[in-house]
Amino acid sequence: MHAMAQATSESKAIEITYREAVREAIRDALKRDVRVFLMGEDVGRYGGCYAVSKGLLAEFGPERIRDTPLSESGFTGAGIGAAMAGMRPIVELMTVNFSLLALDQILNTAATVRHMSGNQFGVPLVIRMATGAGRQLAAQHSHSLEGWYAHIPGIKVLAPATLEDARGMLWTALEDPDPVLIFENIMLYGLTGKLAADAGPVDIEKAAVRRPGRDISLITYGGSLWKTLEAATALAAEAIEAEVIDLRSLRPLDDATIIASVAKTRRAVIVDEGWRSGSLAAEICTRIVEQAFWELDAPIGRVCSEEVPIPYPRHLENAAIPQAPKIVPSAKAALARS
Amino acid sequence: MHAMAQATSESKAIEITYREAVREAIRDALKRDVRVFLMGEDVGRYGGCYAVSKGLLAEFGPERIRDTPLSESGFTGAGIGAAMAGMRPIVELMTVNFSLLALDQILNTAATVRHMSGNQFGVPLVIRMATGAGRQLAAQHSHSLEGWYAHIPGIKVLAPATLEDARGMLWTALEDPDPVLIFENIMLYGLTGKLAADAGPVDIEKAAVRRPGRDISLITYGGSLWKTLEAATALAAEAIEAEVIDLRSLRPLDDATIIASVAKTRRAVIVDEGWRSGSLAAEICTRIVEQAFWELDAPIGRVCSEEVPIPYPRHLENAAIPQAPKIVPSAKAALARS
Amino acid sequence: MSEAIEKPRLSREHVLDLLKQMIRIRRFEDKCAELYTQEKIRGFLHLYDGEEAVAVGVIPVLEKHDRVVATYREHGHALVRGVPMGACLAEMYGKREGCSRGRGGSMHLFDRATNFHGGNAIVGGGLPLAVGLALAGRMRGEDNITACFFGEGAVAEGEFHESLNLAVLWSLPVLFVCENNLYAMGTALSISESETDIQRKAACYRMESEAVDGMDIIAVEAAARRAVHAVRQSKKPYFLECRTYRLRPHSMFDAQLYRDKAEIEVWRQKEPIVRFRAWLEQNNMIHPEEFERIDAEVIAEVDAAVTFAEAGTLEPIEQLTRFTYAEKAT
Amino acid sequence: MSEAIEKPRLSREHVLDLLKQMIRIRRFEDKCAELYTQEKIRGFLHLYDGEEAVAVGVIPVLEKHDRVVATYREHGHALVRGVPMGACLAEMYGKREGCSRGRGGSMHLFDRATNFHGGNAIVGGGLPLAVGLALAGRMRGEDNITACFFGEGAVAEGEFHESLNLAVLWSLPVLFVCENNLYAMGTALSISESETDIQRKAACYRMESEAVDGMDIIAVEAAARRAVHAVRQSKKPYFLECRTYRLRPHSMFDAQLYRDKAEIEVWRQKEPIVRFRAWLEQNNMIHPEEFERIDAEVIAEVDAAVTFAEAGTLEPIEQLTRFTYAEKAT
Ligand SMILES: Cc1ncc(C[n+]2csc(CCOP(=O)(O)OP(=O)(O)O)c2C)c(N)n1
Ligand SMILES: Cc1ncc(C[n+]2csc(CCOP(=O)(O)OP(=O)(O)O)c2C)c(N)n1
Ligand SMILES: [Mg+2]
Ligand SMILES: [Mg+2]
Repeated sequence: MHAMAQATSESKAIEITYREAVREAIRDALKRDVRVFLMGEDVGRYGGCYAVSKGLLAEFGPERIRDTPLSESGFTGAGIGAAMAGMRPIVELMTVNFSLLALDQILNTAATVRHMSGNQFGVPLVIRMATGAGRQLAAQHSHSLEGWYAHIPGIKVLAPATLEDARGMLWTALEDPDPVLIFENIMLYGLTGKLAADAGPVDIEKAAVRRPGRDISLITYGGSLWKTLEAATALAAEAIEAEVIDLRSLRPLDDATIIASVAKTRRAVIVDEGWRSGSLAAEICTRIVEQAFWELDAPIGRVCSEEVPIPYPRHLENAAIPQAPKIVPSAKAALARS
Repeated sequence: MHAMAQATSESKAIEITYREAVREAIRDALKRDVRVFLMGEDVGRYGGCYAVSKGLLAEFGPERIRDTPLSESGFTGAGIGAAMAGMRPIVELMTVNFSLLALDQILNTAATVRHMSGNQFGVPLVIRMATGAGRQLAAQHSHSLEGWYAHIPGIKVLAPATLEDARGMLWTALEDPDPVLIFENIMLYGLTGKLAADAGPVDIEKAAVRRPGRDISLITYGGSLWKTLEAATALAAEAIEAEVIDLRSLRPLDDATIIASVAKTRRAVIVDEGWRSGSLAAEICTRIVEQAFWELDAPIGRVCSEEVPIPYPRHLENAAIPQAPKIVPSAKAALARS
Repeated sequence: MSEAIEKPRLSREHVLDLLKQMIRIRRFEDKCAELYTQEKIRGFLHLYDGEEAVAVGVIPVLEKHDRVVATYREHGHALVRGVPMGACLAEMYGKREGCSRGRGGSMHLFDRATNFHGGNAIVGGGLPLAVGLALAGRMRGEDNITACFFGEGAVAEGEFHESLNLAVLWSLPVLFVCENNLYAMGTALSISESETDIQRKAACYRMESEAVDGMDIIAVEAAARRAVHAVRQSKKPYFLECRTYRLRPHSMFDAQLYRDKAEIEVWRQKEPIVRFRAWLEQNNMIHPEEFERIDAEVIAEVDAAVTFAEAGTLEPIEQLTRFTYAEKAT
Repeated sequence: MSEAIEKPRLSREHVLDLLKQMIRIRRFEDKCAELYTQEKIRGFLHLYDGEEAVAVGVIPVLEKHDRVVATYREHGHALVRGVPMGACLAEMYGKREGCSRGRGGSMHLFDRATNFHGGNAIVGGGLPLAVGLALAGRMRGEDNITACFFGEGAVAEGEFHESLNLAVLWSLPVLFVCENNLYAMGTALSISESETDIQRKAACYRMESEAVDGMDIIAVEAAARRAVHAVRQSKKPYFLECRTYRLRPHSMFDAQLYRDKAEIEVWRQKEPIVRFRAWLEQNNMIHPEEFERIDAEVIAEVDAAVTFAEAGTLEPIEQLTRFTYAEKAT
């Protein structure tokens, strides 16, 4: 489906922001399927904390654009129940920081019900949340926990980095019989670009090679994709051709695309906004070691967030999270050049 | 301190269970320091879900052995507040499964307060919880999330595997100015052995080599230590001398001990009861790749839990989590022998 | 409220059925306890001994298309709801023929055929779920309600609070049934709640409520009929507190240090089966031989369940990770 | 309750101080808004405009050794508690001289010297903390109380429920102050609570309570004195609902689609500073020149704070990970 969506993107293209692409995806889902509804804090009257759902209340009414009280566990659990009973809810957990209040419902219920009921009940629920640092929101509002969530069997985890994926992943996720978490990086909402007017669903199974290259594989996702592409451009200026992989799905991971790239380049750096220890980057590194150890010409590098609750001041926040100027030397180190 | 404790263990030794060792540690802390109190569900009148705190209520009274309502977030947060204001609470979160209800308090408050207050307030809190599968408690009662918790900067994570550590880590943790989580594997409570009558605090910074060996490093912690030692014995029968490392502290990790071992053996298998993807094992593998890539003679193996909510039936539960008979072939694979 | 709803249905057939259902639970669980000591059943096992009148009083009042959410102490609810006894027991044996294919065990009985949504081992965890089930029912234009059972221990959990508020705010057809057996493991109500009159909690959310003697099957049934009727008519939630008592330990690992034997004995006098039988006898609604017949039928059913469970098969280990995700249609 | 507690203290010195404290908050925050548009302050910025009478009415009633827990809308609380204005502003500049060393920003003002425990950006997150602070106070034999401020939006959170129950159960000296400004971001009270009379929530936990016009500084102070006195005497928690209104958007990113301009205008008439000033003038307790003097003092203080913040220094990047853990004593 991914390739298909790219093909159609040659049809009439429109200028759109990431925010609008998500909104169109929600609108589209609401129109297409009466079982779909959106529920979360301030999704209706306020228009969404990041203005994603602005206008939808007027269009679809308060039953389908449901403002909830501040009760993350309660309404996430309600989404799970509604999904079990035939609806296709989209639960918005304003940001990943507040999703911790709903973790019991996500891990102990959504992720387990199908298995522990012996496949009798499933939870076709989509949970969307904003993630990431970069707006100086400090220690309680800047987590990047999508990689951490990817540890949990029973759920799927998506990280749309492009307009096309922001537009298309929701559709595919809603068709999935199991719970899917979609993480939208807060720094991407303002991203602008062209998108096919009729952009539709995209696959959620394959990683995408966003830039082909032969010298090193730079593996990333979400908000870090753009920083990584920036780094690749800088590297190209020094005649280093980096291949940039956008994971798109953090659970399951598309090992095949990762391994094929590394088998070709023999070197890899993983860029991930999660805290370094126990990051998704570690999982990817380990899979490469498990599946392509003999192909590696150098240790794998990772550029992650520093081990600190994200501080408020701009210079410290910038230093805490991955940036293109950190990726470049890491890539060079893997190439043993400096 | 660790070595010291081992030294004193040559003094009068008593027969004791892991459960009793934890209880003695708590009793000892309560006697030593008036700021210490134990709080959690059923720690008092019931005697503790796993009978750890049996008898303590009679000895110390209900103010210091505080039974709480089922309010994980509430009383964990209360522990954080009490710690900020000069007490040294031990919060018992019956099991890791229920700790998800308290995750907001742990990650958003306990782990962040020191940093975001610019070092004005700290949280010298100890949170103990039971962890692990093995008693056929099924999908909602069998998580092993200690490795997952180790992702969080601002907290420390301990996993006592031995009687000495069950007895000694609490003391050291209570002296720590920052929040420390102690994970007690449910399968260890019945473990019996000798312990010095005067066993005291142990360091919480160093991993321990529980069995020296030259051929391969088996790196593990907690409940899996004993399975790994069993595997090492089986390997020894085939003339493979495995070195077994007990991490003891999952955050921070003692890289030096790990790397020294791998530098010697040049091969490693990591055994970890967490789900495979995003496991602590991945982090350890990655650190070895980062710090000792050129010393490695083979890909690193890992034996983790399968990617499934733990099923109820014994045969499936056994198959879901690490076992000695799974470790042995994994070690042999790393040695390229079969 | 119409008289038909208020008035207990006391036809002989009906009252004997109530009695039989309670005996089914009791004898089934007595057998479970026995099988537990034989290690045929493992994990946690929570028995409903003494509380049978709650499930038996409430669940038959529901319609087939209604939904039920229960806790880890749910054998009774599953049986009364119509999950076959053999399938329940096979589940506790971890057999493929179990109602959750053996994956769930005692705490996770599920049954799609009867809209039995489990079997939740997280205290309070079922309440948000029930809110969602009811929301789906309403949005889909179904005329069903959702009954959610939970212990008084759950009342202290944040999820209780959030769920009751949501149910009233959104006007959802949920029947909240609090099984107040006075203890949460070893924690007495007065240690877990500043307001020990649990029924009053409902008013805090502007929810209608009633408290009933949960040891009196006729009273429970009558209250349940009022409650279910109210939910169906008003399409609003309702809170039913059933005051009951657990005569056995919390689970098979409980030394019961927290309560006196004497207290248990007092409650044993109020035990619902003996009490109901005595009442039936006093009112000449049952003959001793009828009781014997019922009991014999139940014993036969239990025996058949054991045979069924014993004959069950184990899921092959190769299928370990099945059902973590849905299988692709092929 | 003794008359001395009931009766507002209306000495001129005192009332002028109340006025000045409110003006300090207002002028400080007006400056913050300006600095935000200049991008000197970043992140989220939540202003207290219209709600000043709450912090000013409650906090000065507390003793120095009492503790305060607040939310992300806490500039007013910090200032009234005695955190220097310069340190507050430097914090929002992200400077090392800030009251949290620049690490916290607007939502995380902390100050050990005044027992100001933050600055919590998780709605409801401060309530369990307050319970614990009060528990520690009691266990340590300290004679202090903990005041915990939170918005009415927090009432729906599970942590609210758990905390109130714990505070009553354990009989802890917590003053819960609900700043009911009728909205949680864009969510009106009636959309978040089935019981919109927030004060009544307290009774659900058997907690004493009072509701007060939060736009009337004299009324708030009087209620706070009663409340603080009750907590100190009874050593039990108390719930004070202050009915107020936020005149500005929720944060700097709020288009206010959820309420009418007219509604805001109605509330602007009740605005606490203008109202109090008018009352003081009517009662001849203030001369216009006195008002000018106070205002000039405040403006000077704000100017000095800006100068202080501007002159502040940035933490070197090398120190990024400092304070994740305590530093070892050397
Ligand atoms: C969130 C959570 N915390 C703790 C437990 C452990 N636990 C299991 S049952 C129980 C007591 C529950 O009591 P109650 O709700 O009154 O139900 P009862 O067992 O009396 O039927 C506890 C504490 C749990 N399962 N879930
Ligand atoms: C747990 C949590 N959920 C969501 C948010 C996002 N959020 C920040 S403030 C706010 C509204 C809170 O309203 P209220 O408690 O009434 O306080 P007010 O802002 O009106 O002072 C929301 C939803 C948050 N910070 N924390
Ligand atoms: Mg109970
Ligand atoms: Mg508000």
